[in-house]
Amino acid sequence: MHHAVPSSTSRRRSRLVILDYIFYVAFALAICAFCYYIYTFRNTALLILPFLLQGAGVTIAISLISMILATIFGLLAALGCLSRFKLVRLIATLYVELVRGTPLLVQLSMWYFGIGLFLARLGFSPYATAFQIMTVLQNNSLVPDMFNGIFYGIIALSFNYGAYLTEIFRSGILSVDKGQYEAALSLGLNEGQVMRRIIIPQAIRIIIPPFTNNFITLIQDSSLLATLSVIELEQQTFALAFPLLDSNTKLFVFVLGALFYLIICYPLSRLTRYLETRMAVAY
Amino acid sequence: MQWLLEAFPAFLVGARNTLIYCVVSFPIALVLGLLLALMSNSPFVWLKTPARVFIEVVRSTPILAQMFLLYYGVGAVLVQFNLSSIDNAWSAGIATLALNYAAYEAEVFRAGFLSVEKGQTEAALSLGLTPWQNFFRIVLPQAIPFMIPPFVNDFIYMLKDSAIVSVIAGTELTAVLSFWVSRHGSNSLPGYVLAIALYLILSLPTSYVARFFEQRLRAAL
Amino acid sequence: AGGTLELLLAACGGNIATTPGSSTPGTAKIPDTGLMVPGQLQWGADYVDGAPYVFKDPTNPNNLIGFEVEIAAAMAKLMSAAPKMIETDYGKLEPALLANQFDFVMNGWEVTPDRQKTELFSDPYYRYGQQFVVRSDDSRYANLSTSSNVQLKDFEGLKVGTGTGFKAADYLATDAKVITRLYDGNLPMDDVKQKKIDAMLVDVPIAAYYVLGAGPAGKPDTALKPIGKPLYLDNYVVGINKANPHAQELLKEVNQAIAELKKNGALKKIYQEWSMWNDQQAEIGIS
Amino acid sequence: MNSEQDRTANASSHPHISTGLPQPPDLVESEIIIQTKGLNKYFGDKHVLKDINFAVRKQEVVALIGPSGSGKSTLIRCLNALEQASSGEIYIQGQKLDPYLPVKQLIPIRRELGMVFQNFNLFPHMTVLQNVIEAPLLVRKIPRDQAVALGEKLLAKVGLSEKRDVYPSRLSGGQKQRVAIARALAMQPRALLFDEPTSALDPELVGEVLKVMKDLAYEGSTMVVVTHEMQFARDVSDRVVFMSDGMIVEEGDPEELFKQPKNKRTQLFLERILSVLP
Amino acid sequence: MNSEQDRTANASSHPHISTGLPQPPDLVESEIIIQTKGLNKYFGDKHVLKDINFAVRKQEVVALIGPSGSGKSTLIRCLNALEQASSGEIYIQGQKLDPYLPVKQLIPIRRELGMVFQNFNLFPHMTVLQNVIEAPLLVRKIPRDQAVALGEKLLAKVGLSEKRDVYPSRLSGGQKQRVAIARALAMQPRALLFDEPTSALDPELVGEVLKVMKDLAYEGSTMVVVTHEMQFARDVSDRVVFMSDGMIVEEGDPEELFKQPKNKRTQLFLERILSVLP
Ligand SMILES: Nc1ncnc2c1ncn2[C@@H]1O[C@H](COP(=O)(O)OP(=O)(O)OP(=O)(O)O)[C@@H](O)[C@H]1O
Ligand SMILES: Nc1ncnc2c1ncn2[C@@H]1O[C@H](COP(=O)(O)OP(=O)(O)OP(=O)(O)O)[C@@H](O)[C@H]1O
Ligand SMILES: [Mg+2]
Ligand SMILES: [Mg+2]
Repeated sequence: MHHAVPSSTSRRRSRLVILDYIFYVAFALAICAFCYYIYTFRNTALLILPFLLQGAGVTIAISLISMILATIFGLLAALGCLSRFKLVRLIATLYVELVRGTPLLVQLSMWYFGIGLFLARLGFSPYATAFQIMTVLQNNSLVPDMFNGIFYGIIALSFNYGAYLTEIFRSGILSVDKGQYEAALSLGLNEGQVMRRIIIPQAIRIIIPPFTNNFITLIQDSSLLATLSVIELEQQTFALAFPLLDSNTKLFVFVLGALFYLIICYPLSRLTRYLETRMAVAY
Repeated sequence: MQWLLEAFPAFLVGARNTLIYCVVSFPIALVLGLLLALMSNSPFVWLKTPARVFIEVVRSTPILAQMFLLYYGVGAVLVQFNLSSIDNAWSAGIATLALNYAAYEAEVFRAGFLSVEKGQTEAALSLGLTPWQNFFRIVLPQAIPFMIPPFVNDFIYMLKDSAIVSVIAGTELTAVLSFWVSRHGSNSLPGYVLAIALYLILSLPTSYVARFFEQRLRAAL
Repeated sequence: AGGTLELLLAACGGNIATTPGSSTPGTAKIPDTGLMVPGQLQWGADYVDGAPYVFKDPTNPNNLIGFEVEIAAAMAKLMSAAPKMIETDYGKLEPALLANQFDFVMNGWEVTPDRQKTELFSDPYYRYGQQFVVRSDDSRYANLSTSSNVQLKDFEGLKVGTGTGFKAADYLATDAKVITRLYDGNLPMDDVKQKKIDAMLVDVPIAAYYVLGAGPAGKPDTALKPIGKPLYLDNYVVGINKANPHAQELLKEVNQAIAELKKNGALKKIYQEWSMWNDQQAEIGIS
Repeated sequence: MNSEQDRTANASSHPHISTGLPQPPDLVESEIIIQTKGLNKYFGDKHVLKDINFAVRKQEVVALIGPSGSGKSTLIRCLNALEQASSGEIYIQGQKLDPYLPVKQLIPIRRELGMVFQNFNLFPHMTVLQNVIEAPLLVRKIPRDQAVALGEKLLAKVGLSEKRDVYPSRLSGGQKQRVAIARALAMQPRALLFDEPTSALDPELVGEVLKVMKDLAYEGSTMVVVTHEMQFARDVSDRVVFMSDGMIVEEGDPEELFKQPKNKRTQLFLERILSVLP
Repeated sequence: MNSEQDRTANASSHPHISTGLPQPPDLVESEIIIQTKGLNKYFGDKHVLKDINFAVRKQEVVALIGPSGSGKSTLIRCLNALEQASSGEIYIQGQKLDPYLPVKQLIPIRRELGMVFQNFNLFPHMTVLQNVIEAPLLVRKIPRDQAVALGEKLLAKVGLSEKRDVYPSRLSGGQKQRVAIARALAMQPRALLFDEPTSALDPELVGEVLKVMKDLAYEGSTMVVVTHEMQFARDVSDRVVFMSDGMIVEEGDPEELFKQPKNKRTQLFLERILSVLP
């Protein structure tokens, strides 16, 4: 929308530039005020910081693993959607439509209480398995009580986000100029080589911004694992805030929790911008 | 199963409230988003930076925290002036949804405007159109078909996201669902099914209508 | 169900930090044959919005405290077992219990017709009621106290808040003229203070914690005051999965433990400590 | 019908573009429509226009030729304030085009010049007629029925009457470019600027656009044409200006310049472009 | 250095494209490289290629001309299995190109023909050299150092040695097209197919690409060129094929066909395209 506001004149600009300086001052003041706000609650902040850090750790771990799995699901389903075989296409489309059409909360319950219980009846328990493995490694105390919730939560999250990523990958792959396929095919590359060497490297550039957007929403959606009794950053914040009697302190705990999310998510959006410009080098 | 009949009217009211939250919040989010998109492309720092900061902070923090801040934070200030009655579940819910989604829509608008070729603006300006005429007559109409699918996505997200107002006593569909489920925990499945059906009834026509308009608008391009 | 799990946990029990309950001489030893994992009393509850039942100590968030934590510890001690709270989202306590993820639920649990189909219930360990809480400076209630007679119909046309899933929500729903507000998670103390609603109706222990200042960091909240005697009296019980193969044994042992705690004054001490002690407890045999 | 005729009479009596009887080019007045003095343009460090002095008289057809990257597009974009000149002066019909003017005050100067782009830049969300009448309605603020009449007249002029309700996506390249010309004419500009109007067209379609341009030239329109069609430049233009490396290297009568270019660079360029095969 | 020379010797001794001394065109053998028999192609209901019988001999240069939409692109895309013919037979170097073959078995036939596209279709995420050596590495599976040597030799041949590490976005159109030619040559195909290789280029840049093509023709490469450059068709091709409306209407010696076209449609087309001004 550089279109919408074309060549503004410098005379008018000089007048408005003064507003820029006023803004800088106001912005600095606002940041100072926020720091002072945190300072006034420093005792609470110091008391709860380790717990928020721990919650943030759980959130980051869950989101990271889920995103990796979701990428794999999404990539497979996207290739499925573009497959030559009707059955594969049908399955992939069904996956996308069903998963996108139902709320994540319901899917979480389905994985945990539906499939999870079914597998437990067959003798499979992720907690027990992990416990056993870690026992062999002499540190089973690392396996958290909520391991079952985390395990099925991650599966549900990645399965859900895989469906969204499928659409992103699919449109990214389709957005690569058809001429690129043709050029590669006419050089004698086979289909796998065309995908790997020509199409996907070009699609990545287009995929990155929506991909990171999804990553950010996944991080925030990971708080829904609360229904599987997983205590991550948001639940940790609640557990610390709700028993508090003073409303201002309580509000401060919420603000601090939100700040943690900001600290986790903001670098991701910076990273997107950085990657976007880096990838643009060739273009 | 029996209780479902009894609960059905409550579910309908919940669905209606969900719809009201979204139908009111979404247009506000669109207008604010447009404003933010215009601001963040401004050459002036005092317009651009607040918009960017708003967009980044709002996107990177949970909507629930924003809701608490608007409800209790603003409420604590308003109570000093005896105005806290205006800060209720409705106004706080709608404000939170609108502000939160404004940040997302701003990015959609930005991408939409970028998708319109620069030559269009040049042609309009060389014909003597003012920047505002160019924006509303040339750029915006061409960007809209491109923006409809993400808007619809976001609207459907919002139908589900409006559930967060249940933490401050909003009575939308999810709140109704959890009320009845907590009463009849052992056979809650029909409640879930009914809620999903109602959500689908709310979202499917939206995407259908949107697809229709998108196709009509695209037909010319 | 859970057979493998049991064996596995039993097999590698050495790695679990178990503190075998030292049987105190003088108190009757209660067997623990009903427990899924011998020597470990696993109970389900939600500590996230669980004050004052079970919650993070605001002065030291490392500790889980609450009156039910203390009851569970006392019960476990009688059974020479280690208490272990299994964190479970309140809305999912029921399915988790039915999936045998812990021995029993103890989280302000009441008997309901629905639950009776799938659960066994212990003898009551606390008799609770619903307490109205209003602003202290609200002139309408200036001359009312906890000994006054306050009824639901006194709030017709007014806004009354409570938590989603609370028993109070059901009672409020019985009078259509009362405008009901249901809050998920965060309770509406602030809303009362900020004059967004007129009153809240909550379980007595909750009012004791948030208004009377019963907790460890507690000091009475002077902005709020409880009014009227507790209404709609009901009992807190322990819920056990009927389908649990050891359900009957467990029920017997839990009842024995509760009876013992009633008898030896441990429960009374806990309730006094948490400002929850009142005349109603006599009705379930605590004196 | 009467009012229709009135409007037509009005339109043709408008002084900017004579739509009446063709006037022979020798009736050219010496009135100067476009003039630049010491025009310079930088993109960052890049000096793209170097001290350009350039003038176009009324009813003159100027062909602007030169190698790629020599600054031809930049020059005519500066005339239209689509680029801001870095220094120097531009006069359009005697008014100074100050790049620091607020946008509002640029508009009346901008509309004196009609621009036709290489890739047409038609508005894809409007029909052909809407494309043509959009600016008259919004900028000249003439009533809709008059605008429609004007639009139809102009479409007839470029031979596209039957396409008036079609969307641009349904047109061939040559048709699109003719609509673009009609759209520029609808503002009744003092002069038309063409930036390589045929180079995005299939070789077969070039002819139809050049024919319309030739008609306009014959009717006495003032035109500046950036072009690679040397034949058109030779046959139609009154003057050829050769640019290279941001400077006007040579200018003069087309016949002379093509036959005996004085400057070495001009010779080289003409050699390369006239004999495609090396 | 020694091994470097070895490799060069290897490459030029490869029979498909002679990179050695130029051979006069009259040494053409009669070996047929491309042949179609009764080729038909439908897009839906649209009959785009009608019963095409077409053959290209070794070291022959065939120019394919005709109006827009006549099916020229479709024909050469069918030869490369980028489109599936609806009926008829295609033989490449004697092997039958069955459109129903699995993709794997198409590959060896496909690589016999090198394709150069109108809009280049360079891989934007790879440097110039990577573009050229990608297919030799993946398909011919030659070692990387040999591929690099081959790539450098071909880039030198098209005059782009100094651009080897540049991304395509930094190249002019003419340079892009020359890279595309080098890329096709790197697979050492039996014949090269060009689809309007110069029509997306600025007029000045056309020359450099045509020069490279002319060199290839002189060295005895087999080529099929869809083109609007009539001068190139006349000067370089051994045979001109005129298509119209999906059919081969006329073919023959360039000089003859251009001077005295027999078919009415050919006449009309040549008239329109040779005299740009109406
Ligand atoms: N927006 C821009 N930013 C930086 N450099 C630019 C910009 N626009 C043009 N240039 C540079 O200015 C020079 C002149 O460009 P211009 O487009 O005017 O040339 P031209 O004569 O029109 O060439 P062509 O015949 O290829 O259209 C070129 O070197 C070009 O790279
Ligand atoms: N994928 C397709 N689907 C439907 N019709 C097509 C398709 N591709 C080409 N056509 C049609 O086939 C006909 C021949 O097209 P083709 O591109 O081969 O023509 P051409 O001779 O190469 O024209 P040009 O000189 O414009 O490139 C045209 O009428 C075109 O509209
Ligand atoms: Mg140009
Ligand atoms: Mg073609």
